[in-house]
Amino acid sequence: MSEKGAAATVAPATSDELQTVTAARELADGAVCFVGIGLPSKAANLARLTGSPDTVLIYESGTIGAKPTRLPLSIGDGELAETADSVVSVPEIFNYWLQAGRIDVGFLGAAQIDRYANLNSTVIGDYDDPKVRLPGGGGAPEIAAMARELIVIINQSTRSFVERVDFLSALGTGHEPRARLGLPGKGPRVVITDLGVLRPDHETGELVLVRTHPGVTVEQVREATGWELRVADDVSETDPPTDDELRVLRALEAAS
Amino acid sequence: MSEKGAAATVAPATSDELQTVTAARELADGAVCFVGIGLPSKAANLARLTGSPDTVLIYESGTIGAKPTRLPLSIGDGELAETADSVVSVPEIFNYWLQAGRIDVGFLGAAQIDRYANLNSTVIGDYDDPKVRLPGGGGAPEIAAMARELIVIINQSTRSFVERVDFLSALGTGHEPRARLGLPGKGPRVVITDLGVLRPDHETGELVLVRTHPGVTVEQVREATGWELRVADDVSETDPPTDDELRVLRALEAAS
Amino acid sequence: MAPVTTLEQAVRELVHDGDSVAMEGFTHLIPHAAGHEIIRQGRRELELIRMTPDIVYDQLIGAGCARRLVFSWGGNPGVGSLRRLRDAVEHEWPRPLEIEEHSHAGMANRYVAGASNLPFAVLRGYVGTQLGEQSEAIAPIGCPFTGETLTAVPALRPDVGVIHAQRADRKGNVQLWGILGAQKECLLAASRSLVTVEEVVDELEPVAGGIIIPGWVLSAVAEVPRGAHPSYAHGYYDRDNDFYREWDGIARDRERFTAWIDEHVMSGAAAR
Amino acid sequence: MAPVTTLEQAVRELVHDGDSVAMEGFTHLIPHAAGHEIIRQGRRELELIRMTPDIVYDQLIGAGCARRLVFSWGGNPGVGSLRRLRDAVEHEWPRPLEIEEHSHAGMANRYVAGASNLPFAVLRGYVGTQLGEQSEAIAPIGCPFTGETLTAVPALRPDVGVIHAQRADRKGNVQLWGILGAQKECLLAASRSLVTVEEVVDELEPVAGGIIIPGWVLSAVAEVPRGAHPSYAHGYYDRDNDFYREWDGIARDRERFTAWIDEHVMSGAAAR
Repeated sequence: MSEKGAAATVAPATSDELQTVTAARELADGAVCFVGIGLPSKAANLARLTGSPDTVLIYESGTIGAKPTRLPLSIGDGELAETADSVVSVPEIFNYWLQAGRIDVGFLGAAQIDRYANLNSTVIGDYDDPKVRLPGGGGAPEIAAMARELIVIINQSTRSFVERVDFLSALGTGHEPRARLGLPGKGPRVVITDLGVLRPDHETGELVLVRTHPGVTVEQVREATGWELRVADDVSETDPPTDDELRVLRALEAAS
Repeated sequence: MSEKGAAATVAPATSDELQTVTAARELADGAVCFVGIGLPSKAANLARLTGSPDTVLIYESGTIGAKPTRLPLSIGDGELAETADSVVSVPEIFNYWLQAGRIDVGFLGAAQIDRYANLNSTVIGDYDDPKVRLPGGGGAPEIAAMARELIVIINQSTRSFVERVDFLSALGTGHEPRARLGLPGKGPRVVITDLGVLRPDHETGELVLVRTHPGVTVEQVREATGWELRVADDVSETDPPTDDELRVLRALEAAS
Repeated sequence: MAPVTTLEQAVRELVHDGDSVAMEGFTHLIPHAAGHEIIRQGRRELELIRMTPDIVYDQLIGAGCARRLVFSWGGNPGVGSLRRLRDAVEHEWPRPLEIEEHSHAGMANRYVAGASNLPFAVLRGYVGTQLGEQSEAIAPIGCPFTGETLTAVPALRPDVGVIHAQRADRKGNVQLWGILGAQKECLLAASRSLVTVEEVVDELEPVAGGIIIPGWVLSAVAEVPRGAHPSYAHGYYDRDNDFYREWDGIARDRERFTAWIDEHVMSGAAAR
Repeated sequence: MAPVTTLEQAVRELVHDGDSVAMEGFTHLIPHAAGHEIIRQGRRELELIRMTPDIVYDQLIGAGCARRLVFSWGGNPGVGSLRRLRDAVEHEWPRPLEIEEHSHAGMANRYVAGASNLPFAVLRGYVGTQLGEQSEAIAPIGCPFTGETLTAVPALRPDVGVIHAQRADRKGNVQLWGILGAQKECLLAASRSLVTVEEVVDELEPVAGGIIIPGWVLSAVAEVPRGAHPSYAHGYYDRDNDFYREWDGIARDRERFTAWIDEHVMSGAAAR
């Protein structure tokens, strides 16, 4: 899709764009994605408009197979209903679609994450006397439990990457609790931050740094992590977004 | 609506028509009726087209506010969907509408009835080795339980009016079981047969003959009853169908 | 994306001897053609699941395909009995038929539970009846908050769900409208699913009161014009009420029934 | 038949101090005008119920109408925090706010149970989270058939349910389309119900993807053009994304918020 001679006009990727492109690349074509608004919505649409045209986007507002041409600000924008294959009620989307195990990939963000990718989007501080009252779990508790796998997108700092989350809003990779609770999915498959990419160790579920974004050192990632970060033997560098990826992404954003 | 000079052309009512007209007269205007196919559907539509234009017809096929111009043979005829205010799924009609207690009047038929208007539409003989396997309860168990009141329409003979039903498919007037089971409705308010009209005693729930159809004697009704029938002190006679009622009813049937 | 294939191929791949098969359509859109194909392919020992068995199951039962029937109302709507169903229950012809009987509300909620991946559904159901005495699939359940006792029924999770719909597009997205019954729930509750449609079109034009079931949750879609006959397809053809009345005579007699099946089903050309 | 009346009259008759009030609309069709009328009439001690509190509840909370909030996601969609909600929870301004927190799936199923006249709903929900520790409205329940443990939540039965819809006819039959959220369930779960609509028309033309809620289950219908603003009404006007962004600044400051309410709500003319 790159136009001849136009390449030079594409500005370098911002950190947000890099995360979005990295997330989009994680989606196999045909994957059924349960997406939230913001970066997940951008990433899933980018995937749909680049290499993975059969990516199915489901929003918790009840739109199945939405194909928005501009990015919605809210999860229930009219654009989603207009372009969807089907619009169903919110009870139905959670019961017949998410709970039924029809979702391949869920996207989640959070305010805090621990080494097993347990997520907190509820409160900072004590639940009954919070320092910061966050919006809350919304769809996350069941998305984390019922999607086959999850992509977590979160900015990395010692405030967000913590030894222990203040509140457990959505379950992470823990094999033991997942098995004990009889959950069908494996939880987070990848955590994409503004610094790099982490994946769970297959045995323990602990997050391991496997990639750094261009210009980021492993040391920087360690310093932005509130626990002693495990690092893969062969940390690679994220391929920067291609001009095509950036053009499609920016066109999506410009239309909003 | 009677046309001048046309009265003489109206043929006398058949027994079926008399039952239908009698049932239609039991409906207050604005009543929300859960109707089955056949006589109940005829009666509710007759009511809607004569004195009670705001009668709401709900069929268990999911049509709410159906206003058919011809009588459906089956409960899911296209005519019902085309003329309905709303068509919902079968799970919804049973959960959000019947179970939720939004039905004023349910209509039920049966193969057998006892003195407390308990109904059998399941088997004649033993359940595991039936003499006659009847179609079964269908919607009746929950209609009997959840509608505010019921109109039962059944032909009267010692085969149908029995001391004890072979199978309890739908609960009758019994105060004790209704209270014990916490049911909201009072059960059958009236039983309309081809011979007359019975209503439950307010105290005991036992059916009492209150009206005979024209030309039927109380003795005939007693003989067609498989238990010692209670008879009201002042048994009246059913007003025969008016010419208007018969014309509307026959027009409905002719259109089918 | 659901492969758009032939009915013969779809039934061969999806329906096996011994399967539990749910074919839904509440009076409307009953998948008769799919039932005939199952008879033609000689499937046996099926557990048939359907709220209203209707003619389609009368035929499957009479043809000896079924070991068991799960249902809530087994009559010929507006006409009377299902003669083959009765003969199987009353006289074990052509073979004994085990039955599991529910109310409509119970069956509808069992599909909802299946579509929702829950092991059971809760309703105010069966109260004051003897249905619970006949089945282990009806149990009391207490509310953990109020202590009130309600009724639980197990989820239906058929091996195969079959419905008929008006249209599909080439990706196998299915569109149906008019009376919707429990069709969507039936498909979503099943492990495998087959939808026959009146026609496959390039584009599914929106229809008021219509729903779309995405192709990617379905196993197969097959174009079968008039595939619901003698039931009807809203917007395509009316219910063949005369056939429903005639069926009473055909099904009343074992030989006449068998001759009808031979002529209209086994020959490959169902009465249309 | 639901009486078609004025918003002022409907709120006066249906919403009382101390009531539990559920106002639904999932991003789409949020009944903002009805919320403003409740503020204007000075209702107090309300239990507010809503999956996504959004600006409408930020305003009701900031105006001191609420004693308690039942919710599942309390943010400003696409923007960030609900500042008045946070100020009430974090600093008890203008008064303490008790909260009961659920997941979306839990709230949606609670409405379904309420609409179905069941005391509780069952879901695979909240597992592995700490939400259950915070609320008595989340309890384990065993399947009577498989023994499996699931989660039960109590039905929502609000005193009043409020939604906004596109149209009603003169009998009070209500039509809405686009994203439907849990609006129907909210109305049907409530003891009393109010629907504001963009317009009252003679005839409800069928709309693809639309549903109709019969007037006879509703308590009141009121015509309030732009009654969802800054949310949107599919087919009428778009979401006012700029206002959602601006709200963050308005709501961040107690005085600015109060001035805004005085100017745009108490004056009787909401910003449209």
